[in-house]
Amino acid sequence: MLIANRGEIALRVIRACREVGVATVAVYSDADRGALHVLHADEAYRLGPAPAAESYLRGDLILDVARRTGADAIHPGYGFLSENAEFAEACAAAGVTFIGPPASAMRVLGSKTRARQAADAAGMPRVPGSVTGLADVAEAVRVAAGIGYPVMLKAAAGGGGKGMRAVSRAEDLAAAFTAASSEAERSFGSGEVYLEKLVERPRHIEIQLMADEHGSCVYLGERECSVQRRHQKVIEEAPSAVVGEDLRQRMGEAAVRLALSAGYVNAGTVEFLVDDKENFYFLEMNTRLQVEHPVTEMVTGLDLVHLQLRVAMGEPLPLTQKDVRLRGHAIECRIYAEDPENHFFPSPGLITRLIQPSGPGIREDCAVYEGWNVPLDYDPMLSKLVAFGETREQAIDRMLRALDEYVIGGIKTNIGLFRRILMDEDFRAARIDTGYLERLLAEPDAPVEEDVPEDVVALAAALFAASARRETAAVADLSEESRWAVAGRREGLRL
Amino acid sequence: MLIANRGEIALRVIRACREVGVATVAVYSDADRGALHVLHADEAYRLGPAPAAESYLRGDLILDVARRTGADAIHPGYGFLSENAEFAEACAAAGVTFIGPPASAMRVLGSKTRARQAADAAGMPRVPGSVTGLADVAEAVRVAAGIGYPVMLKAAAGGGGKGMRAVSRAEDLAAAFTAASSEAERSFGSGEVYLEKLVERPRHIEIQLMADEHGSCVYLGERECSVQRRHQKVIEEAPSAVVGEDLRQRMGEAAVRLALSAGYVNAGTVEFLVDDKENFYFLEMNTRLQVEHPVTEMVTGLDLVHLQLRVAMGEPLPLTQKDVRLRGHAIECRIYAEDPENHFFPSPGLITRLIQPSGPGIREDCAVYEGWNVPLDYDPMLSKLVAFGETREQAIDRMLRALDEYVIGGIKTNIGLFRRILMDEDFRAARIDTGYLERLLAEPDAPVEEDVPEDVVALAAALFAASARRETAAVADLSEESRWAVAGRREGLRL
Amino acid sequence: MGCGGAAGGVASVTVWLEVEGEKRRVELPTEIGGRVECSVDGRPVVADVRVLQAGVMSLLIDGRQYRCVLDGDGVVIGGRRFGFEVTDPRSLQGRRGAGAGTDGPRPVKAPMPGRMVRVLAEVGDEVEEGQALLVIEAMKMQNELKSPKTGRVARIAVAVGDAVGSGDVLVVVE
Amino acid sequence: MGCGGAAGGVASVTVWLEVEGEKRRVELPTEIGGRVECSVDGRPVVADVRVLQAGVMSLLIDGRQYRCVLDGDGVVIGGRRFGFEVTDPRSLQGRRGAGAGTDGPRPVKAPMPGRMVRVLAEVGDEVEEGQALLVIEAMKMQNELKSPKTGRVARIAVAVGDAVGSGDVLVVVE
Repeated sequence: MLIANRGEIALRVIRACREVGVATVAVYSDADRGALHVLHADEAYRLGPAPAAESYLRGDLILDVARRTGADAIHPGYGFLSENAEFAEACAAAGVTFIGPPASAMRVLGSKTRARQAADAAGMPRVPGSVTGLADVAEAVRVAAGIGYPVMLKAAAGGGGKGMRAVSRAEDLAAAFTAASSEAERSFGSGEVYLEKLVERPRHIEIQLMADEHGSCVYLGERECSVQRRHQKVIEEAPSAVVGEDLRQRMGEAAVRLALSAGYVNAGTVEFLVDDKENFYFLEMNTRLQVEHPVTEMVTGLDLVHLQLRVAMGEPLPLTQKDVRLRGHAIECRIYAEDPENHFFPSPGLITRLIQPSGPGIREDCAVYEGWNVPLDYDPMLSKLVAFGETREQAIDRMLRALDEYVIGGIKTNIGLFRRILMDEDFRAARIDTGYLERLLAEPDAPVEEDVPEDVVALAAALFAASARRETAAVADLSEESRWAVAGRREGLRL
Repeated sequence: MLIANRGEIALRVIRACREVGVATVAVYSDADRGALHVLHADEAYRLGPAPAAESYLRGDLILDVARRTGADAIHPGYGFLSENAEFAEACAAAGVTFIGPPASAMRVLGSKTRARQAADAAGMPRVPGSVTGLADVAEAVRVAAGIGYPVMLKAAAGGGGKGMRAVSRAEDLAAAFTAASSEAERSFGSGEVYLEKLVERPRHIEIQLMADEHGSCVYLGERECSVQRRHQKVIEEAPSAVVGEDLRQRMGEAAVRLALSAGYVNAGTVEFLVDDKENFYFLEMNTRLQVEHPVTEMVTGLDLVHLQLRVAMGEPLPLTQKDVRLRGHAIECRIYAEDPENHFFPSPGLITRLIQPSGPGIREDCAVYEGWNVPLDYDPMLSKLVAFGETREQAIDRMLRALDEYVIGGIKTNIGLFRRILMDEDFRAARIDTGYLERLLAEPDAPVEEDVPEDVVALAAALFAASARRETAAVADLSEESRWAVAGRREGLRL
Repeated sequence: MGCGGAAGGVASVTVWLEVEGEKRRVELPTEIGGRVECSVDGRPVVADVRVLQAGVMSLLIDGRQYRCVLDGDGVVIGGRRFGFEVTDPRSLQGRRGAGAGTDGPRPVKAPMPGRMVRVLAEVGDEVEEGQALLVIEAMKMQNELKSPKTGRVARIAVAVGDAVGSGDVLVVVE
Repeated sequence: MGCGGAAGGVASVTVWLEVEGEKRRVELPTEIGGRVECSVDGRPVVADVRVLQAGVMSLLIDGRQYRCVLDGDGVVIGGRRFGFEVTDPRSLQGRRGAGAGTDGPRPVKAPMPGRMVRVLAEVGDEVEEGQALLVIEAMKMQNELKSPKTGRVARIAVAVGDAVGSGDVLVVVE
């Protein structure tokens, strides 16, 4: 098995392969020779320089490695080539199993506008609006008038909030259309834009699917991902606090219908907006394993990557819908190298200290270590911290406990932000929607109850400072092992 | 809450307290000032010198700390004072809640002979034999003749295999009686010995109970702990591969009857021997939280320490028997500082390197860290590594994956032994009984398939050696942080 | 940092710090480990000090336990990070007062390591305070860097495609 | 360990080792990092070497990846520990041949740190090979230490209650 990815997801797939006795081939860029996914693989091959376009996005080089090593399958992870239908086809042509849906299903469900047509055909509710891309401003004005303001313009090929504009008045539509279209063109190489009614204070709730090649498809409950910043998920949980058994079944069955209609196979996620009246609207489908899949694993007891591997080998799903039993509550925090106190600037660099939480109910999918130099070339995610509890409250409190244990030194992280969210009254009461976090961040950060006396801080700082000075002169008589240790650090961790 | 223990269980309880917002008071001996349970507590107080008799067994000192800090409850963990009825009474007299059963229930169920009487009264099957201690050899001969050989002599106050003797012929009984009785006298201060029929190739299977003050008691499934060395559990799992729904219910209900009959409250475990015909025999009851409780937590989704705290505060159990749903399979390995290749000699000392496993399905309850000096004064357990899987096979394979990731440098550990057991055909087929591990260890260790070429080992060793030498001269121009780091190491981790 | 005799004849070290913007003076004995008698701004503090790992320390003060972790120029206690700086009292006057105000040339520094993806001004341009001068990219995020004052671009030290380190001076506005 | 010129004019270092009882000779270039050309007992090996942390190294050889972790006098690869010792060829002859055989005085060393709980012999006692001489306790476990040969107890270096370190000589039998 070749893992065409990096970071925590590459390591997560490598671990799953090891558990089922499958040998693993890692690939890496120049920035990642010392990455954990390389350290845990059986074989590893260089792709190219650090930029993704010259390494992890080079499907041709990756297939070369697969041929050279005799790998008979490729797991794409998420991001990079995971939703690239051409790459899936190239794998098929090379006789290598692509762990994911067939290229045909990816094509149907990967484009937002084509997926909306498929959703309509599958009788799935969606937000009123245009099904196809808008030809021009005039069509936009017509469609908007039909469904009523406020509306949202979105890039057909989009993602990550790029090419999106909310419009609340007809007179603003023309300018917004032009801006969204040109941003979409710049970001995705396609200026195609569509329009739909703006759902107010929507929750982002998604259904995890798993389908086999034999026409069987199950839904594995939902995840709520309403805590977002700039349309990027920050906290995910399963189940959603507002989804009952009935709504879950209706959303799940709608998602399964869509997948079956497109001949979908393997893991996939159907994203919905849910309003405060339990109406749900199709948003899009992600034709891959998602970042937040662990919360589903915690509440279902299943391992989605193991299931992916079995399905990819042509096995039937080992469970039916009624075998899927949810239990407890799980929350995931995406630990990023970014500075919440300074405009969320990314913070790559050397991790000088890493103290990781563990114990009951805690899972960490992490791909960094003390001494790792977080490269500036990729996504800033360092780790996914997941807490399980019998109830949502217990999961939240457990996560807070784990965050208190966590120390990542040398770079800035968003750990403090999670502490703030998890202690926020609205979050704890599950009064969240996709605008929740931006509203919270607009408020002044209420000063945390001061439980570390100033004198203790001063004393600790002085002790550290004094010790550093005191030992300056005393470094000569080190033991062999210490010398080795020091040398490793001093040399930027190279011999 | 005062935690009257050390090591992983103290940390585990501290974490649970933090999760429910309860402030924690740790106590420590001189050997443990730098222990993790101290580092995670809100307050910490010294008890005395390293030997347990002068620190963790000093109930008077512990109650002093409780009074001084205003702690209103004490969690005893396992071992030390956890099954000491006098200490439980002293707590009650001091107005401090003891997190465990009332002293009266502890007295009834703590003595093996008294517990056997209670078991008889509760109509629980037990191995045929004497209910009370044997007066003399003559009585032993009489009882043994009645039930038939082979028989087992056991210390009434015993545990850990001390004071036990298997006897297969009448002519050996007198000598064995004398030996067992004197060993029991030496070990437990009481020479009382009883006798029961020897169950051949029994499995050790136990039922986890949780009872509240309001007369409600549930069983939380079983654990199988048949993999033992010298009567010490080495691997535990839940559920047992040989316990079906019917047997589980019968054992569970018998255990609940016993607990209710003795007015039992809080967490407890009823241990059984199970023969190959699904007959189960009462063995003893542990009136405390057990080392292996995490496997039950993994398959029930419950947190036993949270439940302990709620029950101790007088709350009713938040669940009934039909709410207890088992899912998946969990395995625990007790990672010990001992050398399996050298008579299992204990291996205390400095941990110079610690690389811990993590990721999907892995939980670690660990109380050591890189730089910790494992004291020679206590139990050699370093960590409990727990793996969860959808099936027993997946849990085993996941554990093997995690063991491969685990590196503990500086001291010897039994990690390699687990690898051997988990790859053993009999273990994987669940053909285990309490004699299984001793039989496995009596066999020569089949050479592991050699997948690290000798030249690679030599090269790695040479690279490490050469680097250590090369950097000797280059230590002078260290950065401030490195100097600090080095100083910490060189000084045995003291300023 | 100075060294001298403290009360009671025990040799001591004085550490001057700025912690979260506050100036502090801490007196420590020269021998540290176990029970130590210190003072912070003259207030006596008795602490039991134990280093667990390099940069990880447990402090026990009046029974309270504090896990203290060194993180570069900060210390993490109870999940919060407190920045600190060791100051030398002799040079303190000189450092004070600099940096504030809008007079004189002002640098635009890289707030993070990254690559320059756009340079929006040229040397000699008149720019407004808050006007975007550069766009830097790291970890798939682009960030605009703005002019710290109204003035004239005196120097541009980078070009599109350059890799820059945190704190590098990219532009000077005068 | 020696230093000299290797083939191709690149300076090299020679490391003599004993790995799991086997003598090995490894030639390394003096500059290590990235791709290095080495030889083991004369066989050429090309490896891509990367140190991740002090004592943790990734080796790539013919595409195979090995995680190597230094553990005192051993290296852990693929979950197995291989003991090694750096040997100096000039002193090797002297070391060989010592230690074996039953002639001469033989020490009983502590196999682990612990406390002496029983001393079962006295100086001058005639003892059999395998006879228990001492009982040492650590971590709640007691272990008997036995005589390595039949002979006479020449020296007892410990008393009940003493703490001993791993490798300490406790008794000498001659």
